[in-house]
Amino acid sequence: MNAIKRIEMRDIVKRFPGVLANDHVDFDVNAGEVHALLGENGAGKSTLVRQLYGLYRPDEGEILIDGRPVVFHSPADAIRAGIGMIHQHFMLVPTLTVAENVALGLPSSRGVRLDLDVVASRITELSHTYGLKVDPAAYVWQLAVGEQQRVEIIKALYRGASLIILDEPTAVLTPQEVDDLFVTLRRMAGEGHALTFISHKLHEVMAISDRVTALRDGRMAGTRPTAGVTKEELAQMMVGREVKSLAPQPMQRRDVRLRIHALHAMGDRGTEALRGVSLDVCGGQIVGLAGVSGNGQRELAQCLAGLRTVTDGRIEIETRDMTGSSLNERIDAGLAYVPEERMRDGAIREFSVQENVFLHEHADPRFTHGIFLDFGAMKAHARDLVTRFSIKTPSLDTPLKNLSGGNIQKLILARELSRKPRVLIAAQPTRGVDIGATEYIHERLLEQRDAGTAILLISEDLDEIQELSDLIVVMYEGQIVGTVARGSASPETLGLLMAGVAPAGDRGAAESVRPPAAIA
Amino acid sequence: MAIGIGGPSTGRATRGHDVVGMLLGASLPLLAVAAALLIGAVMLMLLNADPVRAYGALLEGAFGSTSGITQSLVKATPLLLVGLGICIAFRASVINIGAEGQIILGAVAATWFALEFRTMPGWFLIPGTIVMGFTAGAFWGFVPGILKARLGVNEILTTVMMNAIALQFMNFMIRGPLIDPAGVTAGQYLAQSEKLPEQVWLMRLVPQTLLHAGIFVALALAVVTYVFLWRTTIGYRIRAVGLNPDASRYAGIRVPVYQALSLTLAGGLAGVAGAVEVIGVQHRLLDGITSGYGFSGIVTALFGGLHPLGTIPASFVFGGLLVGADKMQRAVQVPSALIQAILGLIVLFVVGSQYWARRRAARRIDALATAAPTVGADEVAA
Amino acid sequence: SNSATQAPATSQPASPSEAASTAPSTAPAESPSQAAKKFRVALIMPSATTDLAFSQSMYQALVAEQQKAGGEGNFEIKFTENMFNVPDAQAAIRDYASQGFDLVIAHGSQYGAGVEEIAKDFPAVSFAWGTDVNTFGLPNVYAYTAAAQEGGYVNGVMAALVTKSKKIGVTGPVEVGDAKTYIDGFTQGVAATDSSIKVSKTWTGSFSDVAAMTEAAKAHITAGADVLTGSSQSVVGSIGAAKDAGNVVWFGTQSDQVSLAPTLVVASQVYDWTVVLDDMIAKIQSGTLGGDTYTLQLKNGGLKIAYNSGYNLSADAKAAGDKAIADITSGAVTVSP
Amino acid sequence: MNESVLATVVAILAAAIRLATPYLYASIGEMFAQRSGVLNLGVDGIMLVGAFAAFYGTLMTGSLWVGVVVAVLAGLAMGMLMSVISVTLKAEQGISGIGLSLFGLGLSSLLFKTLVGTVKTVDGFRPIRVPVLSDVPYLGDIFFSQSLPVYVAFLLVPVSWYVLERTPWGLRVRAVGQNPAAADTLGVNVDLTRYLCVCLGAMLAGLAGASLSIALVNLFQENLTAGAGYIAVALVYFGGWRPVGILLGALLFSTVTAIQLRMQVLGIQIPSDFAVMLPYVLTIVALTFSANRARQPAALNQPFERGGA
Ligand SMILES: Nc1ncnc2c1ncn2[C@@H]1O[C@H](COP(=O)(O)OP(=O)(O)OP(=O)(O)O)[C@@H](O)[C@H]1O
Ligand SMILES: Nc1ncnc2c1ncn2[C@@H]1O[C@H](COP(=O)(O)OP(=O)(O)OP(=O)(O)O)[C@@H](O)[C@H]1O
Ligand SMILES: [Mg+2]
Ligand SMILES: [Mg+2]
Repeated sequence: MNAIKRIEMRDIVKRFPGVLANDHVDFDVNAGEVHALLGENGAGKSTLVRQLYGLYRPDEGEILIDGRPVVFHSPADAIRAGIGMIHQHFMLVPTLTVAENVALGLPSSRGVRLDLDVVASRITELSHTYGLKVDPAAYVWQLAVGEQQRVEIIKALYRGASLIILDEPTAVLTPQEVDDLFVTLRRMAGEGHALTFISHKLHEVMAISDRVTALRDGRMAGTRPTAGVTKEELAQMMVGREVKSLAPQPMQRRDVRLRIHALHAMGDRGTEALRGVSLDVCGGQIVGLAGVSGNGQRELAQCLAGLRTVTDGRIEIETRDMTGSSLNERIDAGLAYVPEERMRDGAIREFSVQENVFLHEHADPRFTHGIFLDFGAMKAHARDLVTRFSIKTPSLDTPLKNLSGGNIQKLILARELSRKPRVLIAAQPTRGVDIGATEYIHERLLEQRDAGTAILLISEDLDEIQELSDLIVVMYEGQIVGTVARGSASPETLGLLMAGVAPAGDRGAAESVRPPAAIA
Repeated sequence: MAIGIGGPSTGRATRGHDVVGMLLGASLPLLAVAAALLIGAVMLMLLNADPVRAYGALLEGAFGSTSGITQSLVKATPLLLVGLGICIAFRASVINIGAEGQIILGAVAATWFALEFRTMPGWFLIPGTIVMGFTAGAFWGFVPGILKARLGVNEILTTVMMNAIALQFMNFMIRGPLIDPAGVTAGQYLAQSEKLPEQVWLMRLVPQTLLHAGIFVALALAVVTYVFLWRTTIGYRIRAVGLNPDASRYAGIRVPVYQALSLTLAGGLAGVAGAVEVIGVQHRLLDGITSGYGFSGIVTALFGGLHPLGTIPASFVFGGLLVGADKMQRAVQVPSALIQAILGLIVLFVVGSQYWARRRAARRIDALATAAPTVGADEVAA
Repeated sequence: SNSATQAPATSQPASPSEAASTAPSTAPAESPSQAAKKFRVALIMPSATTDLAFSQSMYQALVAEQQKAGGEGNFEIKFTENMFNVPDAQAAIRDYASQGFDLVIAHGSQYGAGVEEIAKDFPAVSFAWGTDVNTFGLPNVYAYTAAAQEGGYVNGVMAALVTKSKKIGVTGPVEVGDAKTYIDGFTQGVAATDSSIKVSKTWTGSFSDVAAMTEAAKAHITAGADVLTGSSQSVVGSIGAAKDAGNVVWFGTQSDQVSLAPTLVVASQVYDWTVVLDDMIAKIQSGTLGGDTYTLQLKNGGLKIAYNSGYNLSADAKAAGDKAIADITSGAVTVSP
Repeated sequence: MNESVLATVVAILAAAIRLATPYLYASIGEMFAQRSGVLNLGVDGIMLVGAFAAFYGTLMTGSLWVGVVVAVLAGLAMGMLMSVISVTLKAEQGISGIGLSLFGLGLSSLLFKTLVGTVKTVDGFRPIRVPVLSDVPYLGDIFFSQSLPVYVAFLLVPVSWYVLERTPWGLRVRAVGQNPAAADTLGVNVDLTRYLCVCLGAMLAGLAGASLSIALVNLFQENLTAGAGYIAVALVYFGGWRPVGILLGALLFSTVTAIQLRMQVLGIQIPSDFAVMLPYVLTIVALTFSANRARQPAALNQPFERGGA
C-alpha cells in the first residue's frame, strides 16, 4: 500500500454551467492530520474534493501527491493512488450485502470466484480496529443511516486508502453518533491516515480538525490552524458577514388544528414505520419533530399528506376526520406540505418557473377557462409570488433546474404559503440551502406561525429545531419518545432521546411520552 | 426520459426564445438521415448499383412529381396520426410500441362499422367509422395502459404481445366474419373484406392519385394534440407525470390514471390512422393494412422532436422517404430489403444524434444561468 | 404501345390498339425505336422472387419467356417484390405504366382495384393481374388465375394410395387464397380414393413462420402421418421435418420442390405461367391489349404434375394419378374450389 | 388409446424442450444486458443476422462449427452497434432497439437474397441420444434425445447464474444495473461493463438465431424468427431477471406453443388464429401475475452520465 505523506491541490478552477464552483483554490493535507473544509452550501466543497477523487477533472490547476503531479481520469486512478471518499450522498448498492458492497470493483483472491467470506472476515477485523460495528452479511437497505456510513468508511479503509475524504459525514448523525465517529477519525489519524473533513457546523470543525480551510462562493477565504481561531472568526470567513440569530416571540396558543391519534403505518420495506404516534399541533404553534432520519418522520409526513395509507389510528384537521381522504381533499381542507426531497417530490426540473408554481393549482378556476389554462392569470400570479418572495430567476419561462437550490426552495415555500394554509408541514425546509436563504425561510415560517397557521417542522438540524420550535417532539423507531418545551432541554438530552436512550433523571423527557395536549 | 430533447421542452418556448432548440431539433435528424444514406450508398455500390442514380430516384420519386408528392402525403397521413399518439405517450414517458396492433384494431372496427351500416349516408358513416377506429384503437392502448398503471406491467412488452394478438384477430376477421363474399363465390378465398360502400370513401383531392381528405383529419388532430398537451389541464398533468411522477404524486395528480390515459389516447390516434387508411386508401380491410406505420410512426415522432407540430413536417419528410425508397427500388432494381436496412440505420442514427442535441441544450443553460437578473428586470425587457 | 403499331406482323388489319396508340397517351416519350425492338414487362409481386411459391412461379415464367425472346436485348424484365402494401403496389403499377412498359403484371388479387383504376389512365399499356377472372370490361386488362384445386385433387388421389398409416398431414399458413383451394382439392382427392383416411390440417397463422411450420409438420408425424403436403413459402419447414423423419413423403404445389428433398417429394403441382404469357404477349404484339381471362388448368398445360424421378412411386399410384389428370382434363371429374 | 395419449404428451414435451432453445439463448443474453441497465429491444434483429450468418457459414463450408462461430461474430458486431448508440451516445434504449431490429431484418434479408437467392437447406445439428439416459422410458425421449445446441442452452442456465451471482464480474454487473453512480465511485467502469453485457447478450442472440437456422429448421428465410426476439425480451421480465425464472418462462411459452400446434392436429375445434394467439395472451397474463417490478434493475433503461442528474 502506498502511504500518502502529503497531498496538495494548487490553484484549482472548476466551472459548471452557470457557476464558477471553484475559483483558484489551494488545498493540502498531511498524513496524520484532520484538515477541515468549511463553507456554506454551494460554496464548492464537494466539487473540490470530487476533483481530488477523480470524479471531475479540474479546468485549471494541478494535483500533487508527495510532490509529484498526478492526473486522475476516474475514481479508479484515485483509489489506486490511495484516496478514499465518503460521499455526502451515500454511494451504496441497496440490493447488495455489506460484504458485496465492499468487494465491489476489487479483484477476488480466488480469481473468477467471489471470496465474500474472506472479505467478511477482513471487514470484521477493520470494525474491531476502528470501532465500526457492521454485519457483513446484512443487506444495505436493511441498515440505518449511521450504519451505512460505517460501511462507506470501511469501503475506503478496505481499499487501503491513506487519504480519506468525508463529505458532511455528520449531517445524518445524532450528537452521540458524531462523538463515536470522531473517536474513529482520531484513531485513523493516529494510524497515520490523512483526513479531509467537510462540514458547515463550526463546533464540529473546532472539535475534530487540526487545520481548517474556508471556502466562500468557490473562492478561498483562508486556511488556519484550528488551535488559533475562534468560532466567530470562522463564521466570518465562511459567510463573510455577521450571522444574526432570531429571537422568536413566545406563541399565543390557539385551537388544535392538526390532531394525530395513535397512528400506525407500514414503511417501504414492509416493516412498521409508525407505531402509534399521537400528536397535536395548535394554531400559531410550531412543533419541531426531531430525530435521526429513518425513524418514521418521512412516513409520518406522507401519512399526513395522504400519500401513505394509514393502517390504524386517526388524522384530524380542525376536528374533521381526514384519515382516509386524498391529498387534494386535505389541500382543500387547508393543508400545505413542503416535501423533504425538494428536487424529487417538490418540483419538476424541466418545467418552467411558472409551470412549477401551479403544480397543485393548475386546475383552480382562478387560472382556467374550463379545461383550458388561463396563461394571463397564471403569469400574473407567478410574477406576484416571484417578486414577493424575491426569487432569483432570469424569467418566468426559465426551466426550474437553472435556479439555485435556495431559490427553488423559496419557490416551493412561496407556492405553499400563497394558499394561506391552516396547517403547514415543512420537512427539512432549509436542507441544502445557504445561510442567506435559510434566514429568509425561517423568518417566513415564524411570520406564518404568528399569522395563526399550525406548523409541523420536521428537521434533522437540531439547531434549526431548537431555534424555531415552541415544542420539540423526538421520534425514535416510529414512536414519540419525548416531548420537550422550548429551551427546557440541552442538545445532549435531545441527542439521547434521538438515540432511543431515555436519559435518567431528565424528567422533562421521561414523563412526556404522552401527547403534548395532555401536558398543557 | 432522454428523448424529445430535440424539440422545445415547453409549449410557451415554441412561442419565442427556443428557436435554436427547434432548428437543432429539425436539423440534427436530417444529418442523421444523411449519415445513414451514406452507408446505404456503400451498400448500393456493393450491389453494383449507382448511388447517385438511386438517390436521385429517391428524391424524384418522393418530391419530384405530383404523383410523388401526393403519394408522400398519402403516407404522411397515417404517420402523422400515429406520431401524434407517440408524442402524447412519450410526454407521459410511456413507450408505446403497440401502434401496429392499434392501427389494426381501428381498421377492423371501421370496416365492420361501414359494412354493418352500409345503407347509411356518408355524413353519418364517415365520422362514425373514424370514431369507431378511435374507440377500438383506444381500447387496445387502454389494456396495456391499465396493466402498467395498476400492476406495473412493462408496457413495452404488453404492447408488443398485443400487436401479435391483433394481427391474428384481423386474420380471423378477414377470412371469417368479414371475408369478401364475392371472393368466396369466385372460388378464391382472399384474405380481404368486401369493398366498403362508396359514400364512406374519403374524397380524393387530386385526380389519378390516392391523395384523400384524411390528411385534413390528421392536420386538425395535430393542432388539437398540441393544444391538448400545452393548453389544457389534462395535458399539463400528462407532461408533469412524464417528467416527474413523484412530484406529480405529491401535487395530488393521480399518476397511474394519466399514464393509462396517455396510452389510451395514443392507441386512439393510431386507431384513427387505421380507420382513415381503410376509408381513404384501401376502401376495404386486407392483410398488411398497417404497412409498418406503427413502427415508422415512432421514428416520425422522433423526427418531430416529439412535438405535435414538429411531427407535421416530419411525417411529410418520412413519408417521402418511404415513397422515394420504393421508387429507388424500381429504378435500380435492388432488393427492397436494402431500403429496410437503411431505414433501420436511420432510426438508430436519429436517436443517437440526439446526444449532441442534449449537449447543445446543456450549453444553453450556461447562457441563461450566468446572467440571472430578477424577474423585475425580465419584465422590463419583455 | 408503339410496339403494337410497329409489330412485325404488318399484315395485321388495323386493331383497336391503333386507336389506342393514336389516342392521347399518358405514356412519356421513351424512344420508340428502342421499344420497337424490345418487349418490356414489369412485374409487381406480394412476396419475394425466391419464395419457391407464388411469386417465384411467375418470375421464372417471365425469365423463360426472356430466353425464348433471345435474352435481355429483346425482352426487358423489371420487378418490384414484397409489395404487401397495396397503395405502394399501386404506385409501382402507375409508375411502370407511365414509363411505357408494354405489359404490367400485377401479380396478386389484392392489386385488382388499383389495376382497374390505373388501366383507365393508360389505355395504350397492357395490364395483367391475378389470380382473378375479372378484366373490368377494359380492353387493356388481362386476368389470370390457377385452378389449384385440380392439382390438389391429383396429389390427393396419389397420397391416398401412398399412405400406409392412413393418416395424412396438411400444413398451411392462413386459410385463404390458393393455399385453401389447393388443400380443398387435395382433401377431395383423398376422400374420393379412400374415405377411411384421416386428413388433419394445421394453420400456423403466418406465411413466414418456418419454425412453426416445422413444428406443425413434426406434430403430424408424431401423430402418425406418413404423408404430408402444404402450401406457402414456409412449407420448406415442413419438408425439413419430413426429411428428419426420413420415412415421410411430401406432395408439393406452386413450384417444383424436389430440390428441397430429392428423395421424399413424390410429386409437385407446378404452375407454368408461360402458357398464359405466350398467348398474352403474342396478342399484345399483335395489338390486342387485353380483354381475355386465363386459367391455369391441367387441360391447358398451365398446371403440370411434376413427378419426382428420385422417388419410386408404385405403379398403381402413378396410374391413379394419371387417371385423375385425364378425368379432370376430359371433364369426367370436376373439382370444386 | 391411453398409450397414444402418453405418446402425444411425450411428443409435446419433447417439442417444448426443442422450441424453448432459441428463447433460452436470447433471453439469458438479454438478461445480462438488462442486469447491467440496458434494455436491448434489438434482439430479434440480432437473431436474424445470427441465423443467416450461421446458415451461410455452414452452407459455404459445410461445417456447422464455422456456422456457429460466424453467428457469434455477427451477433458481436450487432452488439457493438447497439452499445455505441445506447451506451456511448446514451440514446433512448427502447427506440434504439427497434432501429436495430429493423436493421437486422433488412440486412439479413438483403444478404440472403444477394448471397443465396433461393431457399436452400443445410444438414443441421442432429439429435444425440445420450447413452443410458435416453433409454429411460418417456423422459429419455423428452430430455435426452435432443441436438447439441439444446443441451448447451439448458446448460447455460446454471452457468449464467454462477457468473452473475458468484463472480466479481457478475457483482459489477449487478451493481452497475442497480446504482451505476456507486459502482463508478469504486472505479468500476460503468460503460465498459454495459458494453460487455450488451455484446455478450448479442452474441448469445446470435447463437439463438443459429439454433433456429442450423438446428431447428436447417434453412434460412426472410424474417425467419417471426418476432421470437421480442418474446425473448418479454421472458426476461417474466423470469424476474433470474436464469431459473427465464427457464420456466421459456418452457411455459414453448409448451403452450407445442400444445397449440397439436390442438389442430388432434382436431380440437377452435379457429387456428385463436390457437396462434394463445401463447401471446398467456404471456401477458403471466406477466400480469408475475409483475415483479421489485426485482427490476433500478437503473434499467437509464443511460449513465457521471455527475449528471
Ligand atoms: N454536476 C453539477 N453541475 C452543475 N453545477 C454543479 C454541479 N455540481 C455542483 N454544482 C454547482 O457548483 C457549486 C458548488 O457545489 P458544491 O456541491 O461543491 O457545493 P458544496 O459546498 O458541496 O455545497 P453543500 O454544502 O450543499 O454540499 C454549486 O453552485 C452547485 O450548484
Ligand atoms: N445540476 C445543475 N445543473 C446546472 N446548473 C446548476 C446545477 N446545480 C446548480 N446549478 C447552478 O449553480 C448555481 C448555484 O446552485 P446551488 O444550488 O448550489 O445554489 P447555492 O449556491 O447553494 O445557493 P442557494 O442554494 O443558497 O440558492 C445555481 O444558480 C444554478 O444555476
Ligand atoms: Mg445549494
Ligand atoms: Mg457538498
